[in-house]
Amino acid sequence: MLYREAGQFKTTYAEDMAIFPIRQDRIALGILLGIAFIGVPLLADFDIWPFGSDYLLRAILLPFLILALAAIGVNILVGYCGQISLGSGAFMAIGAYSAYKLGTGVHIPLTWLDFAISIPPLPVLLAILLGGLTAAVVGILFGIPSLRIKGLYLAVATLAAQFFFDWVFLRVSWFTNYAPSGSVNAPTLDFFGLNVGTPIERYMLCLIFVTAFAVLVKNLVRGNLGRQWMAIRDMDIAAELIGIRPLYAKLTAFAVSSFIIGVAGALWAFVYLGSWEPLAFSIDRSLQLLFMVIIGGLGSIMGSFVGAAFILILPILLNLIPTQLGVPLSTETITHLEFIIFGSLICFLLIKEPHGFARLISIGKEKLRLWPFPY
Amino acid sequence: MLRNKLMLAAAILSGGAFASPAAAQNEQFIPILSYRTGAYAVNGVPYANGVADYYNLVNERDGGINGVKLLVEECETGYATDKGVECYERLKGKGPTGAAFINPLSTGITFALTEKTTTDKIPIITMGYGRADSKNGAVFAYNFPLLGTYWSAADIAIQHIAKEVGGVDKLKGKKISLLFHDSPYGKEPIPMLQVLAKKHGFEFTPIPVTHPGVEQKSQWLAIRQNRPDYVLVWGWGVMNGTAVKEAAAVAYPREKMIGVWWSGAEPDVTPAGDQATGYKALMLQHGAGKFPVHADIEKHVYAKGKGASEPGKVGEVLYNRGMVNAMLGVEAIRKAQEKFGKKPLTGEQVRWGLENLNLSEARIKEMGFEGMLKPIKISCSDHEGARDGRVQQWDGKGWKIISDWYTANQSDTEPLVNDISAKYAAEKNIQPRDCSKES
Amino acid sequence: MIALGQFLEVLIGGLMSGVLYSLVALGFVLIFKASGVFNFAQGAMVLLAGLALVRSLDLLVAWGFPVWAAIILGIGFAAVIMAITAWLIERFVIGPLVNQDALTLFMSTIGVTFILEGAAQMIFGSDAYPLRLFPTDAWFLFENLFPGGILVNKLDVWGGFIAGILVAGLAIFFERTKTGRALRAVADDHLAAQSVGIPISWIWFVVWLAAGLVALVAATVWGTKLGVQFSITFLALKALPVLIIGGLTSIPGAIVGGLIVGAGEKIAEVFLGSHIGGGIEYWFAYVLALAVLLVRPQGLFGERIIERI
Amino acid sequence: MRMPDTSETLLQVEGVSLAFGGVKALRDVSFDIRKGEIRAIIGPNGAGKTSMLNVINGFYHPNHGAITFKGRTRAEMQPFEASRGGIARTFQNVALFKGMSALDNIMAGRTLKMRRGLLWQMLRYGPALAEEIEHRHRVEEIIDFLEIEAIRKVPVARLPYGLQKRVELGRALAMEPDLLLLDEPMAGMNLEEKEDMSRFIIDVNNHYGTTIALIEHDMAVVMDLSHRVAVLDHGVKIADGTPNEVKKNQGVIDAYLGIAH
Repeated sequence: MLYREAGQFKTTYAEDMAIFPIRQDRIALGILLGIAFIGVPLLADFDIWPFGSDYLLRAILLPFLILALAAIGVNILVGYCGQISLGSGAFMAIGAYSAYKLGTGVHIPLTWLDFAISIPPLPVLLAILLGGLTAAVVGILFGIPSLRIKGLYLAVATLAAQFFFDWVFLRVSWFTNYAPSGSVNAPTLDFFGLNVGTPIERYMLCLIFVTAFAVLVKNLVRGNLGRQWMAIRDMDIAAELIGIRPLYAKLTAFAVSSFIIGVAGALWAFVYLGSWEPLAFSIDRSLQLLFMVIIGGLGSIMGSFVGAAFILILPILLNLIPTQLGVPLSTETITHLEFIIFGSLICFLLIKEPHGFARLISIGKEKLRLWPFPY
Repeated sequence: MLRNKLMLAAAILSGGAFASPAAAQNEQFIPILSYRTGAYAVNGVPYANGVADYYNLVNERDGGINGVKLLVEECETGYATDKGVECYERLKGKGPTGAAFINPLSTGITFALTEKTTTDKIPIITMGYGRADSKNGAVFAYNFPLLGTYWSAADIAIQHIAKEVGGVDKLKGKKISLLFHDSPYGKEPIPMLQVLAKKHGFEFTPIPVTHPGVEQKSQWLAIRQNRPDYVLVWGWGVMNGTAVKEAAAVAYPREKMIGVWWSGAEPDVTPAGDQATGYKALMLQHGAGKFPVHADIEKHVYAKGKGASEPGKVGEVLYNRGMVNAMLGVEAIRKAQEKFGKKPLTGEQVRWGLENLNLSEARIKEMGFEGMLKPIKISCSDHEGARDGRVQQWDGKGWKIISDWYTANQSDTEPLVNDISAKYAAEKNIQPRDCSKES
Repeated sequence: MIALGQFLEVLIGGLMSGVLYSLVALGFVLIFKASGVFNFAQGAMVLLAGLALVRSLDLLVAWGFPVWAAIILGIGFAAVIMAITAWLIERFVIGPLVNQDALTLFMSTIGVTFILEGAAQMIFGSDAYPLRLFPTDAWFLFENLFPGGILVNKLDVWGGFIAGILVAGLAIFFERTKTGRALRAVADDHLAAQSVGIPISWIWFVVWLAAGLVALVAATVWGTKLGVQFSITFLALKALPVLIIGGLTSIPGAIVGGLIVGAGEKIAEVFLGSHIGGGIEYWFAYVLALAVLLVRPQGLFGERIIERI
Repeated sequence: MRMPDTSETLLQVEGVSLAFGGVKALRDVSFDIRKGEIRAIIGPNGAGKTSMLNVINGFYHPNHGAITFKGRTRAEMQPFEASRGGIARTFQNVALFKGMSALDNIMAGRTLKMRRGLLWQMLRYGPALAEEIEHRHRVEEIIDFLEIEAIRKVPVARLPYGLQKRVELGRALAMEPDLLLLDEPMAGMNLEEKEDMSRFIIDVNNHYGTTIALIEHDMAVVMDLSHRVAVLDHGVKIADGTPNEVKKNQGVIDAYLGIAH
């Protein structure tokens, strides 16, 4: 009975077009944000279990936030615009490596011109955002084939970006500042004089990024551009005939998506890993992000979060359960079982609800609205 | 419903990650990061078995280290960096005093953890791998690339080649190729080999092989055309076996191939069958085979049904390496107990033990490792401790030692170590310790 | 100056290894053609088939069976395993998902990939198991014409030979048998096929079984080449550009795509890669596929995509 | 019934031929659409009616012939020229955006009229929000007109066919077109739904003065609705004129009765 919108009348279109038109949703979101922004830091500050320990912050919440951000980016392209991409990992890498170069200073000698392009090391925040911008530019470039290639063919074509950039960052030592091993270290995380070092600071930083981008993207997808993307996704020919330009719609989707994925990549490298190599952004990462958006729900921002949580945390849980229950299994067997259960859950979920958690949740909400009456 | 699930999740998570077992007050916690699945499981499994069995032996035979039992937990990384970081975070705080040390068994995870372990004050043991510049303990206080870095390995390999061709002066004009796993691991020896190529005047060609290394035909066709005098193999997992097979296919003599010590174990040659005969590889001091300590393991661990491995695989190269690695960690804890008392120690205390580790010939013999290991002495300025190696050759059935001991020339490696570690120190604002004042 | 001998050698070697990719790609094509499912699990099926074969083979030899009998029984055993797998997949995954969109089906095969990888290694072990069904040494041809001759690997020749038989067999299956013709009917129109009385679940079982058997054939060749081990699953990624270049629905396309990819990437790696640092065959096939798609969005032999409204 | 005010020609098709491989879909077809009229194109299955509409809004490009729209003559139309020039369209098999709500579908029809860029939309503040609300008002008018208020937030895939057709008409109307092409707007509808749809078509024509070209099979509907009728058979125009003229044409009778020529 709590979840009932009766009596909430909207008197303006602006009210009807709010992100969460139903009051109970707004309250729930407020509580969630309150916990995330105030609760977690307080609990961590007072060292209250389990937030006092680094584990939850560093090994669960931090990767969860960053990968959720990347999943939002992937969702724009795959979920909203319907262009399947298996190259998201590459765009994370582009964000990470360009942020790294910009954060440590760029020097390109143009000997034949007797001139050199030199950019001093930029502040970290600027480097991260410009890293995203670089990814966006490359994203537009690799988006151009999507005007001609469709569906699964496009999916495989995006692998070209994945493998090509894997190779570029391995082979072109300029990107790694000539580190002999090809592994690079993030610059100090200095935000306007504030040094972000402790797990809780890192958590807050990522939380701010994720919240900000989630709101901006939510605005986009419920506006005109979002409708254009979805129109292209659902029926590109009809969209073109009502005046939507596929070129503009697809390339903006590639740009915005790659920008966000790029920023997530820079955060993943700078804030989570601290030191990384191209393998951190391999095809496995691309697949992982794709799982997240499909399991979470295509075309749903909230789904990106749920999907990220599911894909990231489920294997960890599966790994922990046997030790918790004291089942005497070898690590080998546990890991193989983990594979089997994880795969089975994906299949089960797809059979039960092919549209992912987001649809499950919205069905649940609809039921809740009617509860306790069945109709 | 979802909420319930989340609660359950939180409960399991918290239990798994934070609760310490009840009767754990006199236990020393040691995490094992292993990979028993995925592309590199073939090599990861025997190594992890060796590690697990040795800790088990210490508990079963000696009742722990001076009465302090070892509490071990394994975490599967799948050789993936982010999984490795998660494992580290999960396990670093366990036990009464936290993790004694961490052994990531992956160069990538080592790079990712180097900074974190320093903040957390947990030493990171990378025996025979890891970052070569971390030999310099003044900068890398918590990194211990024990027994040999890749730069030492490269130096030893070139020394052996020099011996085979009849002297260092004969290296001039020779062609030496490096077939390497295209990752920080495989790239690590390149700067050293470039230095050596310049010094000795041989022609050095690096040839990358992309992860995981199932397809090497073009590399070997190029080798067939280029006909290098020697091919060094810096591979891992399926790449090693494939390299041997492709070499056979292009009729490149296996005798002219020298693998690093991670490319010289049984799983690397058995898939190639007879074609592997003649293939050579460096030894990280020890080789395959059984030594007195194996009798203890069979008696105290396998006889009780607590062994991790198939009994037939005890004594393989990587199994033995796992054992040596575990033993060095245990000895570091023992050393630290001399100073801090016979109780569970923190990572910081174990770090002291590692830095002051000094295993004499007698002690090695006492532990049953005679013939596997030479004396090792670690100090602030030298976190490697020893840089000796031999060369072994596969005769179709087993590995045979074919050379004397070599010791890597510090005069070759040291300038590079100092140079690169100084760069790291500058990048990370680390004030190198003054090693003359450390005790 | 590139010596002609070396060029020929690289070209032949490339074409041959391309055919080996085709062996894996064929499994994809079979399933896609008949059910529109992009089967990500093909690599895992090669691993499963290979492990089932090599482990039963080792066991049978250890029991004292003569090698030829062990090989026949081992292949039979692996085929049974693949049949059971096909049945389980049809019954529990693909069957319930009938009429879902392509992306959902694709995702479900990723789920199947995890299950197969976990189960195969749990049941049969996760070590590297040597398999020696074919010779792996080389011939050196035209030694009088070119210094050192032209190297041709015997295993590659066997691979090409087997691929030829496989394609011929599949052609006969599709053209001459009742089930094969039914498969083609299903590929054209699911509803029409159902209305003429062909049980769709039976058809899909047959398709997955066929893909499983193709995986088994691929496993014999690749297992001999690499040893049967987890890394064999990475072949799926090498087969994808082959598939795309050839067209997702064309069996001859899979072979031609393999030839193009194999020759292209080896020539690029050997003659171009040495100038820009090496390792370019890692991405070359994909960039090639992208280029082909820009000209022909449905691949070289794929069915033309006709847009209607 | 209202007669068009002018005899000004809005669209003129001259000598258009279209072939797919060997199949000739249209052969030398010419006809015109006058401003303000309701123009019907009829013919048996496979006569080339839909192809004709596809040629008009640029989805197909004819092999020969010319199209004059609003005084400008082209050899072929481009989809963006058509939509920008004010040609809107519904489809034989409903081509709605299945994953979007009815409201969003109709809002999508306003794309060409919305000006705010990506960054403004991202902030959804000030001008961007004002624009969104302004267009929402216009769309709500259309929703009222089509009597689909109750389903505006429902994903269209869940709507019954008749309502989907109505939403599609709404999407086309949201473009405020000068020329509205309707491809079998009443296919598969029951009598009541057909009556509703006919009423909407006449209202659109009357109130907004929109020129309409429609394809329809139901002869009674065509004869009642349209001012002029063109008849296609096997890609050839066989008759053109007022409903009454066409009804009497022997060629048309033959074509519909299937008599071979």
